[in-house]
Amino acid sequence: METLTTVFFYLMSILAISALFGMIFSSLKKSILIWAFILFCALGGIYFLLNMSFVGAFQILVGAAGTLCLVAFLMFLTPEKINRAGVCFKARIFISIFSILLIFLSLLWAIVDNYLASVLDFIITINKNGLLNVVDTIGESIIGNYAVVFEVTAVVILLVIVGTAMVGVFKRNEESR
Amino acid sequence: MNILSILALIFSPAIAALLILSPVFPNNEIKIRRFAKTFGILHFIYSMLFLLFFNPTNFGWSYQKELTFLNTSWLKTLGVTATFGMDGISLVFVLLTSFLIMIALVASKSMIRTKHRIYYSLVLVLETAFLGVFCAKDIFLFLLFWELQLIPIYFLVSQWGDKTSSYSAMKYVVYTFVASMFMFLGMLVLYFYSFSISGVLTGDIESLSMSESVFALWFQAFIFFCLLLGFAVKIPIIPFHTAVAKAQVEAVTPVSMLMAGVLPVIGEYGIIRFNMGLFPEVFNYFAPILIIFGVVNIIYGACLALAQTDIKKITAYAGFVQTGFALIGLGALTELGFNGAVFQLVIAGLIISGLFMVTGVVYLRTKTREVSALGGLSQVMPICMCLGFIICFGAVGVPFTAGFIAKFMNLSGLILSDIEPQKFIVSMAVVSAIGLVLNACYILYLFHKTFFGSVLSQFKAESVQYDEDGNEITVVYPKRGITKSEIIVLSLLGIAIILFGIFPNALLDIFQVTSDVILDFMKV
Amino acid sequence: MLEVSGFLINSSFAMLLLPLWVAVMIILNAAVPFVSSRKLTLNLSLGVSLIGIIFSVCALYFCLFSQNAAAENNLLWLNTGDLRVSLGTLVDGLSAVIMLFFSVIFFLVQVYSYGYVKEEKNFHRFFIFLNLLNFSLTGLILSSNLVQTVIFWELSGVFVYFLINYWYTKKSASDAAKKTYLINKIGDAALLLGVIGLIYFSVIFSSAENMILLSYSNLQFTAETLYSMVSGKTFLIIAMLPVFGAMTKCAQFPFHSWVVDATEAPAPVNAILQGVIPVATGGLLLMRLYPLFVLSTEVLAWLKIVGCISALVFAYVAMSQNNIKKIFAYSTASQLGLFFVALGIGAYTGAGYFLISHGVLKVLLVLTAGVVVCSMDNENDIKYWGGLRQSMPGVALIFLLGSGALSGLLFSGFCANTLLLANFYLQDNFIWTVVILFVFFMSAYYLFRVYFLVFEGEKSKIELKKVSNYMKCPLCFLVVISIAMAFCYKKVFASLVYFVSLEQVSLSDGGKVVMLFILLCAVYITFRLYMSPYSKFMLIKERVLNKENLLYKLSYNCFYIEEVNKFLLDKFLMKFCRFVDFIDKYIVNGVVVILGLTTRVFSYLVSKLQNGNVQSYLAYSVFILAAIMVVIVGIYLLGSLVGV
Amino acid sequence: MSVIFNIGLYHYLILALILFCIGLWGVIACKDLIKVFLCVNLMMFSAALNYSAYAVYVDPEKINGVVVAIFIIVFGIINLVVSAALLISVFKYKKNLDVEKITDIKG
Repeated sequence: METLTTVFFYLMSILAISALFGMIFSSLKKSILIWAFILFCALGGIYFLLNMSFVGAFQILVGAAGTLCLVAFLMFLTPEKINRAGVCFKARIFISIFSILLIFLSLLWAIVDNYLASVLDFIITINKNGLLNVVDTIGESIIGNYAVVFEVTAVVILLVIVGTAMVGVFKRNEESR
Repeated sequence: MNILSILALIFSPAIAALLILSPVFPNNEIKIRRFAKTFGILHFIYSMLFLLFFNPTNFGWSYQKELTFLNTSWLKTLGVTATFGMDGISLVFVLLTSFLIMIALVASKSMIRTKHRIYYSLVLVLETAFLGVFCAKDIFLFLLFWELQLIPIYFLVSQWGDKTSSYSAMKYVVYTFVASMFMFLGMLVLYFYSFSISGVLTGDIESLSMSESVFALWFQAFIFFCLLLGFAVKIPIIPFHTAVAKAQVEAVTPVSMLMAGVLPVIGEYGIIRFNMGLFPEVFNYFAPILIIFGVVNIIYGACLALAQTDIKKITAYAGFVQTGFALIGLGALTELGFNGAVFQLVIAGLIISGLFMVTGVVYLRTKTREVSALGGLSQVMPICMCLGFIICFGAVGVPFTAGFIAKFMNLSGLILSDIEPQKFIVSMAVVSAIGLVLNACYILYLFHKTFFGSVLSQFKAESVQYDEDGNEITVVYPKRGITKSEIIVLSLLGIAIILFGIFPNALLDIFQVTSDVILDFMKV
Repeated sequence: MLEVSGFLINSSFAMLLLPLWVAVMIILNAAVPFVSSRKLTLNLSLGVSLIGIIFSVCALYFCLFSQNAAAENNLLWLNTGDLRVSLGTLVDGLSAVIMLFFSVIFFLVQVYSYGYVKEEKNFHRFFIFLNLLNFSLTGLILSSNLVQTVIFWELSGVFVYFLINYWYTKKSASDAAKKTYLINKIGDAALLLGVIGLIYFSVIFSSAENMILLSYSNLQFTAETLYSMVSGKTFLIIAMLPVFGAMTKCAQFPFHSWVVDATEAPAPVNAILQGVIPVATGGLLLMRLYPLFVLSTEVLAWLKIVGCISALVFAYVAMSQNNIKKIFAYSTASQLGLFFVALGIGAYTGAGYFLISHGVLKVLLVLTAGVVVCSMDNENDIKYWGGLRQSMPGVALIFLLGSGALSGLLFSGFCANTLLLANFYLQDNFIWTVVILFVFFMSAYYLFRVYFLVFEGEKSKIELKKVSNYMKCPLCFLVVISIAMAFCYKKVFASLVYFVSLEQVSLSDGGKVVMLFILLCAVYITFRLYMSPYSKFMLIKERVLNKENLLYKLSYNCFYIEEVNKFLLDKFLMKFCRFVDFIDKYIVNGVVVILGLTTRVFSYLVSKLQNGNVQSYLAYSVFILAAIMVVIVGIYLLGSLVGV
Repeated sequence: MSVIFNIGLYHYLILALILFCIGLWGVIACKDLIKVFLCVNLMMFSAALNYSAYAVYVDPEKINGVVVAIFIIVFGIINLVVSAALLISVFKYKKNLDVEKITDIKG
């Protein structure tokens, strides 16, 4: 099982990282496809690997299907033919690449150097004393057994969809600007 | 005794200001002016009552009172309370402030022509800010009122001053604000550090002064200089004076009277209350620096004044010279010098605002501030000259005016000082005596150029004309080129200067016990 | 009699405040427009002076015949810190004599002033300030301690300023007033410093309540204590500073120019300035503090040097002046120089007598000149005068007597000059004796030159005005006083004004004859030069008194001292002030402006970053985040490297 | 080698970190607004992954990773939906979605 897990993990990781190509492609269609299928499916796979099959399924459903649908809508609603070019290269981009690399390296160092682990130990010890039951406390006291969470989420999504529709449909008052 | 509420004393001007601003109040300039003037006079009488019931042998705080919100203190969790109180020194300065505000309100009659409603309310708000600084017993309360001054001053200078006054008002506010940020830093460091030592969060001046001696000396010095910078810009001590001088020159006369009269007092009050009261050791160590600052103020200010051709500028620099003498007295660390410094501050407030009033009266009539364009005004406005000369000789330091006593006390306080080496003290005394001569030079230069010699042709008219906003208005001044309100202002100032010159102990006895307490603390 | 005078002396505070009260009364009198009466003003002021005379006569009597020679009353005035200043009165021999001199002269000057300013618009103002000056000088003469002296000393300067400034619309008058005040302010500052030094030692010396070293009544003790307590240098400085104060008031060498410029003032003021002020301020202070000076030979030498320079230089300058008022001004400076020399040589009593005699005679001469100038319609230049003896013989006689007395031929001037000469001669000071004789010679020359030019010779064409009798009467009284003074030296003066350790000497008859001979020589030369066209003298006159001659030019332009002063003031002080102003404007203010500009430039640069592109903003924040991260990691790594 | 092949907490963390950085870079570098918002989404998902990994490996009893992960995913989608609406209105106004050309907040 160890080897199988390893292989599966690395496969999914490579798939997920390969979503990088999605950005470089100038065509929105291709990049969206790569994004939705490769990335979100890979992520879902990793959630399965983490024994969180529900989340994985949810991720694949929402990510792959929902995102795809949305972006497809967007593509139709904003019919821009030319210059969907992926990435622009300017000075600030290089600076930011440099910065991101630095962030990456320092965080990587933090992970490898067990620095985070020590922080984690600290958090866990606090947690065991019952001082920092963030999620539990919030969940139990407000929602109770997470049952209402999904109701709330659903309502929120509903609201958002309605709002989105309103923003998209109603014409903007041009004179006000 | 119950009628003497310090809260009423401090906040009643602000309430009066709100009343003037409120739509209920009739928008009639005469009514507004009369209301403000009456309020100023009543407020002065009220503050005189505080003097009447004051026990000069009481060495602590009198009239102490805490302002509470919903039965808890102001910022209870931070240990900051809104406690007000007066000791002898505060009381003297409160009286001075109330007096000068009254004077300025009376003087505003002929000087202010527009936007009366806002003007008078701003002056009254300014009074609250001044009084709050003198009576605050908590460093953050002190800071609150300290910064509150800037708002009215900005508008008063920029809206009613000369053409370029909005620039100088901006410069003044920014300059002062930057300096007071250092002061704020010092206060915060003090506050938290004393918390880390004593374990009690408190902003109370008295409790803070108890915990100082455990600080490291360099650390005390750091806070000391942060605070000193904030006060130095207010006074102003010479390298930090440019913005202040410009604002004083370009503001309208009553405002420059207030700025030159009260702000130095506030600055030096801060030095007395914080630098002396909180850091006795460091103050002992750095007192010579204060003396040097004072001497520089005297000599440099006098030289600057001698080189000017603008009567208001000369007056502004004269103010620096006057405060320089007070700095010498503070630095000397003797009882005589300290009393002399406080005395000098009060007197300088009277003298400099008087000088500003004289130049303001001249400027209003002649529309020019250049000495070359003035001359022979003694024949056009003799009463102004007579009253001006009392103030002028007060500034020069003639005996039987209060200026002499103050300068005499400061100089002899300096000589009596224990600061080593002796040669330093003696040379400083000699240099400031030279400053006395220079002081006389520029003040007489100012008065001679303005009032004496043959009268210039443009001033010969019976009634002096002047225009405002391009409109030619002819104002016939009732008697000898000066209005009644201006006579009242100048003569009140003159009377005060001569009165304290003849009976100096009338003023000295109010705060002598308090200064003894402060100096005893310094010796610990 | 003794009891009456004792009572009067004990109520001397009233004496001090009386002139002040009269000044207030005159103000009230002047303020009421229709009722105000000039006669009332005059009578009030004269009444005060009269009371002053009575008081001082009583004081004199008291001091002569009472057992305790001094009476002191003190009132604690300023009480703060270590400082206890009391105002009070001290009546001893010196102050009684000077008080008598002052009140008599002041009485006469006031009578004269009434005639002088009778027609002026600002009549009352003149008398108000005269009374205030009376107040300040009374306070000064009767002062019981040094602080009080400083106070009234400066106060008298102020009222002198106002009196000189009487015609303030005239620019020269107001400038002269300013100059007088400022030059005197230098002396004030010096005196103040000296007194503050004494306060220091007073506090150090005694923890007692009173400032023991400042009081005049135990000055001998003060001097000895101070001399034993402090180093020689400090003692010298403390003793020297009051000398500087006295030098300004007595118009000594570097500080003389005010007395010359102040001739712009009305004649009575001029008389007060030249006759009364030096006696009541500078002279009195020097004689009071003499116990201090005696202990230090440097101070005495300084007195001698300053006095000698002034006496010689100003006598020489006075010889060629044409403005009559300026001649008397220079003469004052020169004569007071002699007073300084006399004090320096140790002739205490003689110097005092000389000072007072000079005061009386100088007032006489200046007032007489005032009468003449008034009648000549304010023409000051003696070149345009001449032959006035025919039209005003009385005035001419008085002037002749006055100049004779001042030069030392007659009356009190003779006594005073012989006293000085005796002191010089008997101390085997040959050079000093020659110097002083030379000065006498020159004084006789310039005084008689004035007389001959003004009253003898051709009659001038200027029409004479009538002069009121108020102005003429005091002159006669002054002559009488001078005569009377000549007789009361030994019995009254010498027994009141003396210094214990110095013995009093008098000149032998031979010396008197020599002195008279020299003075008469001077008068003869003057007479020959200006009156008779004797060929040899005319030759000398043409040679020496030539505008091109260097000696004459030096004398006429007062050795160019004024020019040098002006140069120093304009080129040095004002340049320095402008330089300071430049620094202030461009460097001190410049730093502030530059700081402001830097902020502006920086904010401009930063606002350029604000290009509206959201991604750029994100890039900045990411960059900053990276920087923070690197710093944190760096600190951590550094810590682990160091081994914490 | 065992470090590489024994999949543990750190592997997931590093994966999440890589994805996060990719997302960050995409947000800064993409010219198309749609892609920018997709990248924001990616960053959120990587955070969710990070959280889930911690939940599983550190304290599965107390920290309920499932709920939080679902929350994050849901809000990520909501984010996307809202941004889609905004994009449409922006497009209506500007007639394009090029980030370089939308500079209304220029200072």
